[in-house]
Amino acid sequence: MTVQELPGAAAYRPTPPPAWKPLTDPAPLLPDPEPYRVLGTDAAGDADPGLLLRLYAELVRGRRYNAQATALTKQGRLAVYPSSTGQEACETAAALVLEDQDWLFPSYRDTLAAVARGLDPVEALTLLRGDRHSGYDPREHRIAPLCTPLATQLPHAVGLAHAARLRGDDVVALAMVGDGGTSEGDFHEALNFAAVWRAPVVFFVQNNGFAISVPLAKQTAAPSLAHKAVGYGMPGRLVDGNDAVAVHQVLGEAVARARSGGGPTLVEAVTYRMDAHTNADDATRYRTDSEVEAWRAHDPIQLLERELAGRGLLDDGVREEARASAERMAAALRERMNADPVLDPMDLFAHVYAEQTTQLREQAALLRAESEVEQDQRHDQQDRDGTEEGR
Amino acid sequence: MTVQELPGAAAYRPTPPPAWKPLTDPAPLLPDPEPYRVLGTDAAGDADPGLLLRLYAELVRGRRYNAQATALTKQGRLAVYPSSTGQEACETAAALVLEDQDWLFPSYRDTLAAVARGLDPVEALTLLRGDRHSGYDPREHRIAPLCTPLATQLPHAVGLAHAARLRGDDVVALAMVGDGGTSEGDFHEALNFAAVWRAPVVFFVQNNGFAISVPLAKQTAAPSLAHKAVGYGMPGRLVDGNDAVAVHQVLGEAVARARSGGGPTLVEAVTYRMDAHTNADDATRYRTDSEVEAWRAHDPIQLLERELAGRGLLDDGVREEARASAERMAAALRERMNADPVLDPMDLFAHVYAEQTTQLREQAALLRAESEVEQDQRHDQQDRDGTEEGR
Amino acid sequence: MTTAAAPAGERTAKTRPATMAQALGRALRDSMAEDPTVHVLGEDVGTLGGVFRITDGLAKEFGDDRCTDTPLAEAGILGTAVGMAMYGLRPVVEMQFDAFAYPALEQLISHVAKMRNRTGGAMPLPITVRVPYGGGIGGVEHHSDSSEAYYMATPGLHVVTPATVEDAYGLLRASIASDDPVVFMEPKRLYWSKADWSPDAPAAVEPIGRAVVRRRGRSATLITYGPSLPVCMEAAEAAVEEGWDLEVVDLRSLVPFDDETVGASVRRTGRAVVVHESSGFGGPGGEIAARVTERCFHHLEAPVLRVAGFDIPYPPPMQERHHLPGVDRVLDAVARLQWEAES
Amino acid sequence: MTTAAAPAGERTAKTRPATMAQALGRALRDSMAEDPTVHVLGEDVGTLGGVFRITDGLAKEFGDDRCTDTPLAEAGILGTAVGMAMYGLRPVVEMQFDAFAYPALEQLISHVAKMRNRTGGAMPLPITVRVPYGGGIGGVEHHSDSSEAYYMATPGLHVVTPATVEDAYGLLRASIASDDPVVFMEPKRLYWSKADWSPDAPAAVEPIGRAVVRRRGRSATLITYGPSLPVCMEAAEAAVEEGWDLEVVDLRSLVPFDDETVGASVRRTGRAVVVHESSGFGGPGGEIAARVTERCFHHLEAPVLRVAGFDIPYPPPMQERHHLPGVDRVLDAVARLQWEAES
Ligand SMILES: Cc1ncc(C[n+]2csc(CCOP(=O)(O)OP(=O)(O)O)c2C)c(N)n1
Ligand SMILES: Cc1ncc(C[n+]2csc(CCOP(=O)(O)OP(=O)(O)O)c2C)c(N)n1
Ligand SMILES: [Mg+2]
Ligand SMILES: [Mg+2]
Repeated sequence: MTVQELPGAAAYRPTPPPAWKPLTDPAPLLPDPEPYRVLGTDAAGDADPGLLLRLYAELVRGRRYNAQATALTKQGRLAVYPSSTGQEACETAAALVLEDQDWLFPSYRDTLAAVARGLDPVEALTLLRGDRHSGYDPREHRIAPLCTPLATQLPHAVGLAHAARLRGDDVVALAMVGDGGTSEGDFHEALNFAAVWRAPVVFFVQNNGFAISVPLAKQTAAPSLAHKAVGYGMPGRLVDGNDAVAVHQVLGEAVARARSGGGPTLVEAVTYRMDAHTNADDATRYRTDSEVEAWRAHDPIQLLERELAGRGLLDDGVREEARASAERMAAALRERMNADPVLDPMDLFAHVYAEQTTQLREQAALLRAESEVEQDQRHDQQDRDGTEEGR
Repeated sequence: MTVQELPGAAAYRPTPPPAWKPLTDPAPLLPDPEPYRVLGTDAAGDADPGLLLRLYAELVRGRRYNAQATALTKQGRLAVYPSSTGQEACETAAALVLEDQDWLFPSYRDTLAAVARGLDPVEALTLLRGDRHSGYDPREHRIAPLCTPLATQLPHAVGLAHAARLRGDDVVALAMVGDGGTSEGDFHEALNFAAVWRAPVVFFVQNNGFAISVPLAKQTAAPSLAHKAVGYGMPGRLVDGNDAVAVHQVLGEAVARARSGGGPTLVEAVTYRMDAHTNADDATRYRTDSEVEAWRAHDPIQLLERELAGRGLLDDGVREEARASAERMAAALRERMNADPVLDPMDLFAHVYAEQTTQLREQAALLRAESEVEQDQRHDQQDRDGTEEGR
Repeated sequence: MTTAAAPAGERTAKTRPATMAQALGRALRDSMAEDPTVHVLGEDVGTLGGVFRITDGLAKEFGDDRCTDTPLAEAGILGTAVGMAMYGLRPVVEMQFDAFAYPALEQLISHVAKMRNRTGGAMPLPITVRVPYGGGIGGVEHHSDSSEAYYMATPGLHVVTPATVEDAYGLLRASIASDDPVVFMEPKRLYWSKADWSPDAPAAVEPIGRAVVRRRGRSATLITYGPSLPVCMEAAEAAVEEGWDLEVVDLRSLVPFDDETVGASVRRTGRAVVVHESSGFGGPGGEIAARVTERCFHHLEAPVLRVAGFDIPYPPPMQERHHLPGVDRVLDAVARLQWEAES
Repeated sequence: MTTAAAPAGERTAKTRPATMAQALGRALRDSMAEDPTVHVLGEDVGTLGGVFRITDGLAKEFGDDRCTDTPLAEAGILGTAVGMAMYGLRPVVEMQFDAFAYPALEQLISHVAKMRNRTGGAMPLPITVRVPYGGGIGGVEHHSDSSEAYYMATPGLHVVTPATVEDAYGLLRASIASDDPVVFMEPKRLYWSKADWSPDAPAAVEPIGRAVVRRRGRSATLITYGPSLPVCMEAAEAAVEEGWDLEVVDLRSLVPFDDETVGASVRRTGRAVVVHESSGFGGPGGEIAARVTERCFHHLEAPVLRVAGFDIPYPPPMQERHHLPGVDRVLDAVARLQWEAES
């Protein structure tokens, strides 16, 4: 049976109106009117303590990771850092719901999701340090390169998931995008392809309220971003993005649905970016302190702590262990990022094509000659300096 | 009050979840589960006889126009013709619902809508004849150039409507697109901009079942194309595209809504293309005769005739007058298209920029010189021919 | 340097007339048959076999999953192809017409061209993007663009274009086999050009990147590709009457560029004209003329001239003959190569 | 031919140091104040004033409807700008970074560039598309592209780029005033370059399309634009030590191209090097070198050489200095201009 023949992508032809039948019933596609929540509700009691503790450790670690990376920009060790402080529940849950063989498609903001999935933080940050474009082998980690051109990674996720499915492999792709990114044409085309092909993809929108300075009200007039799902014939889910348990559950269900052949899901997590867009941005230009403070009261770590405390799962040992593990990660990261990366200018030409063209060989030779001259001059200078010092 | 401040595009910010409020109630945005119909229902009795007769005359004329244009391709008088036979109800209604100051944004298939709006058929067909790109001044007729790159005209319609609104002018833009065109990113971006800006636009999708050979089931998995409206926060309407009265009413309501500041609407008309994609296409490769026949039984002209007959409005005189008027139009069109257009090669350079660049002047001089040589040779040849004949 | 293939008569398998369209279809078929990771996707490529019928029969032979009618969205097509290639497939994307590839330019420039580089070689993208290009088929606006300049200006892409039936087969096979992305530009108006060709003993698949001398000559070199090759060949024949013995080089690959073959020819003839349909200003001819001049300056008797489409949007069908570089315009350029300097 | 503007001292109004970013902002402001049909739109151009702060204060002064934060979709921004221009407005679109203009390429190529032509002159589109371009600012991938080759290869567009504070003002004013679409390319790394400049008596708005000689010299001509002008000026100073007196031409407008100014210079000096950041292959330099050679062949002592970015995707920030044409690379090229032939 070919993918096109699978149930669901069936024979929707607008046959004469008397026989007109919609392809799918829209009702199940519609998201709930309120973001789904677990923490602070009765359902929280059913949550597995192991999961809660795992999430807690990850969130604390994630928060520390964000702080450390931001600090590295101040020390000139990163060219730029788009922090996900405040969004750790989303970042972490996205990583945890995936199996080893699944693929993650992160945006520039989602280094934390990659790290939570097990990627070495230094490799995750290489792009933002500025020594090379991607610090890791995407195939080794099943993590696509961090994507900067907005929403362009979404069709990639669809294609990859579709390819895996055609080959009979059990692979789900989870693709992350921001609220602003949903306005791009690529968002539309990716979701449409996914639904038509019933590709095993989860589209995960972190609605953090802003695209740089532009608030959501200037981005969409939709009831919610999750409502966009209806127009593609896939279910839309709306979830409180600061409720790690809820995000984990909703994403988990979407992944399971994709894995079992049910097709794609669009998940919108309502969250908030506590820091500026990047270290280079000045958030006071477009939002008020009081808005930020209101969100601080809905902090993902605090929400989880409250639940853990209520269930007697949060003693000083747990807190301390989470804190210490986070500090160890931060210290190691700090130290390793302190070293200057050793770079070979010849890398510029190494991976443009499988085989270097004549033209690139000529250009590489030019640069090599220049570098040699430069090096000679440096050596001469050192010799001179040495002589001078020797005097 | 600026456009951004208008009610509706209000302060949707994902403030902390306890206060989360969807921007709009999705329920009113959802289209009916069945295409809206008037003809053959009780509501038909309320339809204005004048409108019914007007539509009837237009449909008959439109059908004849399609036949004539198709015939012109066979005679080599048109480079290509994408027929709207079977879709005359949509084409006609789109034209009739607009006021003089409103704008129509047609696709390549919608020359009939332009003609029904009053454009000279020869001007409407100039692009497809192949002598120039646009046969008319868009501003004079408030008809944008026929658009070939799919869905690219939709953001134009939004921008124009938005501009008119900013200037306080009473202008609605109606933009036409096919079912296939809804898959393009430009469709998405246009609808989103329109909803955020509350631009006075009507998006009119003629779902004729195919994008060339590709059936709708390979184009979308949505309940209907009208359901896409929800994701933009605008109402979606589904209508029987072969029911001229229903299309006229639904589009009329959408135009009125736009005119009164209510914002955009997405209208999907379910219809069928009776001819091949264009004269160059072979429709038997991808659809069955029986499907075509099933739709013939739901012909827009027949549906209207049945209603007219039932209400005693269709006597031989009415029929004959409609037929004769259509024949007059066809005969005039045939005759005028029989003349070879007179073309000046220098036109190639006339309208690239407001002022010709040095480079274009040089190139124009080159072509002029070539043309003169050619002409001299032609004259020499004629002289020789003349001399020979003279013998 | 590569010269034209041996005459058809010397081949073992029987040849018969075939069109370029047929050769392209056959190349797709053979690639798919040999390599199960080759997938064809695009608009109308399945049931219909493509508007130019290049993919005719593929869906039937290999199934809808190997030759897939996609939703109508070029960025989506190329974007999903990127994902498929990331997973190890070898997608061949059909763009329906040149101008309809533009929605996919972001994916092409920002991802297809850069992915190998971005990932330090870890993730090459063996994608072939087939773009029917050029005019001369009486198409209305947006159906006759020559967009190769955009692709040439994008490092990371190969840009290949056949001008003969045989090359249509060989170069498309090679492009699909390439581990790098190839924009494969098909000259629309040569789709129905015919040649004696044996699909059963097709020419050895040559590596892409080699130009070929289609006609030997000593007076000047015409450097061309794709739809302009037949024009140049005809011009070269006509030039004999004027006393010019023109060499004709068919580039076949714009990227990588075969400096060796082109340079050797120009150094021999001392004069050159670049001929293409694409607009002159900012078009491929500028690059070609500039690099030939850099390499052969002291062999040149005259500046390298260019014969190209005008710097205008492609004209309506009834006017296109004025725009397209024809034999006369090529000969006029040859005449301007300062022949008096020779005597 | 236009030469450099009179020294600042000769002006009436008082000058003070201003950055290119400020001059651009001032040009927008003055255009909006003078002409109520001028509208600015783009991502973050309103409240934030743009990521480079070029539009700072415009929303406040003219309201959200004149300076509008759009949804995040470049094709949508340019596409709606087309519609606005159809209705008689004069939109100025900001693309946030060069590479993020790519989603809008279809609208640009198929509509913006062609609309006047398609409608036989009835519907010109006076749209200015501002594209911050080039590297040297330590940006991570996709933030340092030089995409001018794409625009140059698209007939119907003007392509303008300032290299000085004064031109930033004058050329942007002229571009907005133009009845044709202009791709206005802003050299990112010169945003913070300073010059004494009087915003109150700004230079007369010159017609676009004129190059300017920034430095007179007799040995050879450096032909350049935008971000590479300061490099060339510095190289020219350094060249004095080597005994070369270099002329520097700032193109300012790539389309239309000022053949007159460039040709006159090269005919005088007999040697030329084209310098730009954009990749060499298929980049602007090919066109420039080719047309200079066509026009000045017998005045040339050596081939026109090119110094350009390598034919690679823009490298990561820590490597960009190797990629960018610097003073040494320019001087090396000048040294290759076959000086021995002179003696
Ligand atoms: C195609 C494209 N356009 C513009 C940009 C510049 N840009 C980078 S981030 C950003 C805002 C994105 O907002 P959102 O999608 O909500 O993600 P967030 O940054 O909030 O995580 C913009 C406009 C880009 N990276 N890609
Ligand atoms: C951007 C773009 N891609 C591809 C095409 C080629 N093309 C022309 S018509 C067509 C099918 C359009 O189908 P639909 O939108 O349903 O409109 P219909 O022809 O049925 O009226 C295609 C693929 C195009 N014109 N523009
Ligand atoms: Mg956001
Ligand atoms: Mg259709």
